Amino acid sequence: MRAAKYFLCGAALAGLVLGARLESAAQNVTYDEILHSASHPDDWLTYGGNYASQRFSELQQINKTNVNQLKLRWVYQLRRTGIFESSPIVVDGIMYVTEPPTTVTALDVRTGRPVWRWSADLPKNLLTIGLFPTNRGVAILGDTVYVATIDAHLIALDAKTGAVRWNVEIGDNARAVAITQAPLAINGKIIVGMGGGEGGLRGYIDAYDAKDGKRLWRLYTIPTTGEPGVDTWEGNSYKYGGATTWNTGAYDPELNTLYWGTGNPAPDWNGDARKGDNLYSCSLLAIDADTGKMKWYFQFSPHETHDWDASEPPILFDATIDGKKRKIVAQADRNAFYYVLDRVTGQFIAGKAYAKQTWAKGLDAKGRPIENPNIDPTTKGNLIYPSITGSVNWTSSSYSPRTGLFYVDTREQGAYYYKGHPTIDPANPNDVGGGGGQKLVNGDAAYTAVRALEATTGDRKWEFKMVGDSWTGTLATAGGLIFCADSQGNFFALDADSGKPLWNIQLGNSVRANPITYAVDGKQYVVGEAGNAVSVFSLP
Amino acid sequence: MRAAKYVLMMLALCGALPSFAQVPYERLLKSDSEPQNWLMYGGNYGSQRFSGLKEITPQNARDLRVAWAYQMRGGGVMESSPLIVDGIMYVTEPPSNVTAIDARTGKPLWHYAPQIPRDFVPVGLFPTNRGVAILGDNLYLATIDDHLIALDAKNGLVRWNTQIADKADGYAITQAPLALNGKIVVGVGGGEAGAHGFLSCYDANDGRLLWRYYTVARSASDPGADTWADGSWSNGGGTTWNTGSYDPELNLVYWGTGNPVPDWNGEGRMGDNLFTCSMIALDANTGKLKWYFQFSPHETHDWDSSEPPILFHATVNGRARKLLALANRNAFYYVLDRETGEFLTGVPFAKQTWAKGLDAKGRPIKMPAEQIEPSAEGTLVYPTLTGAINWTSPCYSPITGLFYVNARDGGAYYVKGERKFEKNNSNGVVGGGGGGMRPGPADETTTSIRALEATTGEKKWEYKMVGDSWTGTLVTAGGLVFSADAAGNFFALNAETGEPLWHLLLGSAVRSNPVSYAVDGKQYVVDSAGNTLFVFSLP
Amino acid sequence: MTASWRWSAAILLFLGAGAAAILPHAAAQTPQAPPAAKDDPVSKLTPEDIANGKQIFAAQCAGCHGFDGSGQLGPNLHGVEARRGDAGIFAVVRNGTGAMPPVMALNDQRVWQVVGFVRTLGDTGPIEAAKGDPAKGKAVYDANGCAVCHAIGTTGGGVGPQLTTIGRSRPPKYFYDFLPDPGKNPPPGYELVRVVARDGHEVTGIRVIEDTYTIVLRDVGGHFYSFDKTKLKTIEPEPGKTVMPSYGNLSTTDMDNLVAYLSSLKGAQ
Amino acid sequence: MTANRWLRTAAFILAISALTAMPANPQANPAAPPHSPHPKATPESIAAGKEVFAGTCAGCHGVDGSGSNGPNIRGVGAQMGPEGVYARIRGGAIGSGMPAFTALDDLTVWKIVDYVMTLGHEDAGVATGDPQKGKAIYESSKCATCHAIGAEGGDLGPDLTHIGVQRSIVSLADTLNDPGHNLPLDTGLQERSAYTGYVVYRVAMKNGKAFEGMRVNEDSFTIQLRDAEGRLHSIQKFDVEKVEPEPGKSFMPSYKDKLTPAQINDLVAYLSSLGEAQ
Repeated sequence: MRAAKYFLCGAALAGLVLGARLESAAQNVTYDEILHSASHPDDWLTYGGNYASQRFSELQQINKTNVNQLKLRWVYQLRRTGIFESSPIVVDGIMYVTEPPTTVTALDVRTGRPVWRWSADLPKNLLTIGLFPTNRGVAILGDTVYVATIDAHLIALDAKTGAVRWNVEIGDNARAVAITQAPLAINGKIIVGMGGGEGGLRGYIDAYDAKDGKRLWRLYTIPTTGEPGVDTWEGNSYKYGGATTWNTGAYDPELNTLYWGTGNPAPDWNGDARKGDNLYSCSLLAIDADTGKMKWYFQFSPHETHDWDASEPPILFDATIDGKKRKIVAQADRNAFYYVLDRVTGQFIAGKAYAKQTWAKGLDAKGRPIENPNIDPTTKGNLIYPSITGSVNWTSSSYSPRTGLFYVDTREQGAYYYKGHPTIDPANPNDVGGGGGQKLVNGDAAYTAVRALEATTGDRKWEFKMVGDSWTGTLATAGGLIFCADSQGNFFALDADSGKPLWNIQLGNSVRANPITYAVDGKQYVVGEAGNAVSVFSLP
Repeated sequence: MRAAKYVLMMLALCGALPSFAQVPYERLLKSDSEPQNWLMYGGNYGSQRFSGLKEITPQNARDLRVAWAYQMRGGGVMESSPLIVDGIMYVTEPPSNVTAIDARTGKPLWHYAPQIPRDFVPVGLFPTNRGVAILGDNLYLATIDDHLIALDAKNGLVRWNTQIADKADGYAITQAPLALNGKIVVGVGGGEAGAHGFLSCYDANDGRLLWRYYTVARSASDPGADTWADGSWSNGGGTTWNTGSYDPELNLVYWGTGNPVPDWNGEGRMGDNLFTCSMIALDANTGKLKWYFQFSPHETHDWDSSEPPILFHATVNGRARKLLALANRNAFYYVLDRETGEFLTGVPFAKQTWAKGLDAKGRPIKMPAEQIEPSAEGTLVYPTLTGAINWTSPCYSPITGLFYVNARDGGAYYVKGERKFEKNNSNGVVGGGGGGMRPGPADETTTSIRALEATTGEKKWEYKMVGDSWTGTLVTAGGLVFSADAAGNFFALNAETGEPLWHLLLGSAVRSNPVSYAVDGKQYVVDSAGNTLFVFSLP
Repeated sequence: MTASWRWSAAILLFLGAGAAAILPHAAAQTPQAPPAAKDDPVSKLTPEDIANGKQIFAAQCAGCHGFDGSGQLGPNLHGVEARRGDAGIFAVVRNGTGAMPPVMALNDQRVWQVVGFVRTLGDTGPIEAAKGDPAKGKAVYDANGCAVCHAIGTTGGGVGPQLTTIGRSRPPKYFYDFLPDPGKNPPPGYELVRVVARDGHEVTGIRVIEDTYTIVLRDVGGHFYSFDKTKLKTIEPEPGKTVMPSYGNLSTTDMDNLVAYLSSLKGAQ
Repeated sequence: MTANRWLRTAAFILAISALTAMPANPQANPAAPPHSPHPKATPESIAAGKEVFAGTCAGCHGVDGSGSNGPNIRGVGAQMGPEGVYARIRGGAIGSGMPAFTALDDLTVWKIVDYVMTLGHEDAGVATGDPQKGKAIYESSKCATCHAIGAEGGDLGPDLTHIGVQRSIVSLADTLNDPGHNLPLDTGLQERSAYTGYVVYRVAMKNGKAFEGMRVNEDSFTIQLRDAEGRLHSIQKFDVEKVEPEPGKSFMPSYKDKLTPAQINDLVAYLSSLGEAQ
């Protein structure tokens, strides 16, 4: 079918000259195609661009010399207000984009015109504690699009028409379970986590049968009575300990292993009633994709009290370290440290701060933080770096095999952390304040920057400073470019080697989504989302 | 280019002198001499929406690209026609907010949002705003809840705030006021809610009411009262909800009036129902009626005559005349002598089935009532209820002598109903205009940009669009006409031939009038789609 | 500093989540008669309602606006009622705006409770009485031409912040510290910045807005200067400087009276 | 409205409510109970809603919701459910003309919702056939190849899940006998609701190629068609010689000769039973 598509593309290209119509093959994506997504960069088949979630594109039509000619080709505007964080999937001429709170729209990538739209029927008393009612994208496998709804359902839609194929409940929204992440489609399985960690629940990650939605396995991220690690939770705090799995992870097909980050222990800012390391919160989990068994874990922030989830998308790559070829998983953590781990064993290889932090002296040989004294929130407010929103949050970093650099949109900001109730009442999620809160160090005292780190060491190669906040992921291309944006509406391109700004445009509202790129009819496009609009750029 | 910018700054610096008024009346009078600015709703006092800028031409239009965008933060529909004054753009956002934007970079400079009472449901109109007026150092904003507010153009500070009407009586305002010499003229909307139409003129300095002209009699002795059977003039109507024009030499204000009340049930109001669905010419100093011309006597299809009147000079039958042209919602294009109101020409510019034609005086010769009057089961009549054109502005080019209008061809089933109206509409209006419409045959309604010979109304060319477009038109000295289709394709046509030259899909309906301006000597074209303001320029 | 300053500060200097780009003078409010008590649910709120509103705020709003409403992802809400009014706040909670999602899970009464709590944000609460005479203070205010730069209600200039409700958010002590040396601690949004263009041209003014690529300054005349940062040689803050002159020369009584007057400005509440 | 119709309406409304109701847990959330719950729809509430609709909504949506300046909303009730309609009235729709009606109190909104739920809700009339037999015919005729009921079935033709309340038995029979004769309005994208759906277009390209497809979407410069194989065709009009609809044509075969009148009667009975029992 892929071959067929190439033939079509060829035909289309020829067609362009002759002035022919442009035809989309029936949308259909095999596991094998996602597996080798690098070999057909025209599409963007999975949330992270590939299973390693590198957000790197082999497309190079747009390059350092011509990027300054980029031109807006079409715009699609959402029909409702809300916060727009969707990372589109592009397959065979169709772009699947999700609108807040949970609407999937299929767009014709050639013209920007919608071809179908599906909206979840949501409960009127929808509960979203500590997160926006939005959605970050879909997964596609075969001729089916998979979306996880804000009220915690997983729904399979016909990729051609948006007709519902099946619908299963992942969690109880009346208990504050809510999902914003894009599911991950692997061989015959749909992997999806859940959010709502401020609501006082026990985190888990599920695998569902892509055909019928049957649940294949569930892994709880917090051990229960009798399981190892339960003793890292004082009393019965493990029952409501959070450790949600709210952002999309990565997958290594050879090791058949999923890599998924976990969120904060609950309540966030008051650890008094949950003394101990609180496993497996704020950790990276390596999970057997067939059984859902945990192979290993690495906890970035033991007994975390600043809402520094470890949910940042992990990036997989192979590199030679000390003359040894290593399979690596790297993560720029919300806690301001960059970590390099062996993804076979979970062994800590390297780690260092990539943003200002005042909570740890550093990491020990095993990668455990050596904490400073008095870093916990107080009733009066305790100034700590980074802020609650973290050095990076849910937005994706990228990795370029060409440069060997890891590109992260970094936030330089501190916050006064306040302490509240030590316990939470899971029966009443709407009252959960997370056990405290924060006041940001705002204004000129804060800034954001796109930073390029040596992927194996975390040493900073360059940075591009932005004024104000930024909630955008980075996109790396074989054209030697990094695309990113700021919250003031500037969407821009940087030189991947030097960080030099090469192009920018003012889109008029905060950009809060991971950029992607695709090609159709032989032309490369870059997608930026600002405010309530999808904006698509290409060369003239 | 930098030089140009510094000149701009020097200007600004001079502006710091207390005596200097930023936009004195003289600048408005000579607005055509500074095409880099867009100083009033209609572009000039003749509402021609003609831009003297010529950097963008049929030859280079294909290179147009988005220079910057600004997204309004709320919901609602953006119908604002911005002003651009010395590098600063003043745009309004729903319901009645004003934002000042750096016209070079798109960065907002200040924002003003009046407090709108919550217990308010505007009837028969969107809670939006179509623009502000500028005079001296102030901007003038008419709010959805019937206040006229003077804002300091530098910072959005309220200078004065006066109430024009009471929303409880059905009044609501979306139009841009019109600034004259020391005066601000503004009308009212709300015909479906029983508003009794009038046009008001305020002192620009302190908001004092200078005059008010009621378009419909308020007592049996008032002029026109005898054209409303059984004292039905008390129903009201004849609102003045869209911005009019002004002739400084004649010192006349020209304003269109809306439908009689109730809209679709005329039984209780037999007669011509003056001065509804008319053009009124008022003395700008006194507000006295100089002349009127009624387009649709005893109107029963909600075909307001509120379309912007365009003023121009032309030679008709060998005689140079001051003319007023109006493409009416009722599908006829009219040319009047604006000194006397004399009818000169009238021809259909879109499909219509309600009149055989116009008589020598321009009065419609209507089809038999049973063919055109709303009925319980619905009567199919062309044009639709929204009209052959609605509030969006046509434009006129003194270069081509053409009148460009976004024309709608389509019909609707007009349904007659009972009129029930509750004065306090805070919880939704019950009943409304005594009926309404069902859409005509599916897929029939289309819109086209039509170029008419301004003096005769004869069609020179047309550009057909798909769908129901609600976009005004702009014509430039560069020889381009800008408009957009219902899907949000913003496009440029050759003003001479109508040939499409360039388009870009903006992703949501374009429901406002495009304008053009220049900063640092660079020409920009601006229009809004959905909730986003897009600004285009050459690379 | 007044609510409006902090509001603007939050957005101007650290625009989060597409917060409405409100600039200082956005606080200009229409002097409309407050709605009659009957259709004003806020006036009927009890202390219990306010407490309930606070609880709801902590769970549903604090995530973005900070638990004290001082803003983080969402804008600073202190004094927002001066701009939007109760109905405006209600509408935003009910419908959302920009990035803010509509809150459908609260009934009208709950929303009004939240509005009631939001109104209290930024209030300094009971502040010690100023010792001077407000009436005499007004004379000092007028005599010193404060109105050239500052507006109270609809009268006065727009160079400095609006003072309409400054008495609600500022204790007298603040004025005693501020008036003699305004440059020491200018409110966010009023820092002086000096920019030098490549060609040597210089402009010094209040920084209205700055992002990664552009900066806009406002001069004493209230005029705007917009710059493409790549065309500038330097952009330097002028610490300690402000366009506002020092009033340290006022007599103690005049100062007391002026402070008393400013403290008495609480808006139309 | 006829008693018969009212009963069907009520049943339908309740069915929808049942579909969309969440397991309510009053304890779950004392600090913030949902906005006032949906009172049971009554003929009175529907009538009251109709009155408010006439004044407040009809200006854009037409006196019967079939659209004017705003979209055709007949049948949105089935798609959005009462909560969805409520939320749309309360929250409006960005970039469209639909304002957020915050001024309306909860009860008034619910009355409008009750009325809107009845729009596009055809009084199907009394089907004379046997639904059971009809179901068998539906299956033996392989209708599911192109049509979906619930999650089951194909996607080339309209979703039939609610067809029983959207179409009268007359029009159903009409369509089965002559599918191209009286095509329904587009039930796909809301922005297409004013247009006839499933119209077959014939496109002649400048390069001589020609093909057919159903119109999915169209604007002044482009048209999107779905062909009989379900493939999407994205067409720039400047590449096109001629785009023209083929009146009377449909990808759906006629069952006039394939089925006996009695069988069609049964099939119609089955189809008209769909939507309410769901």
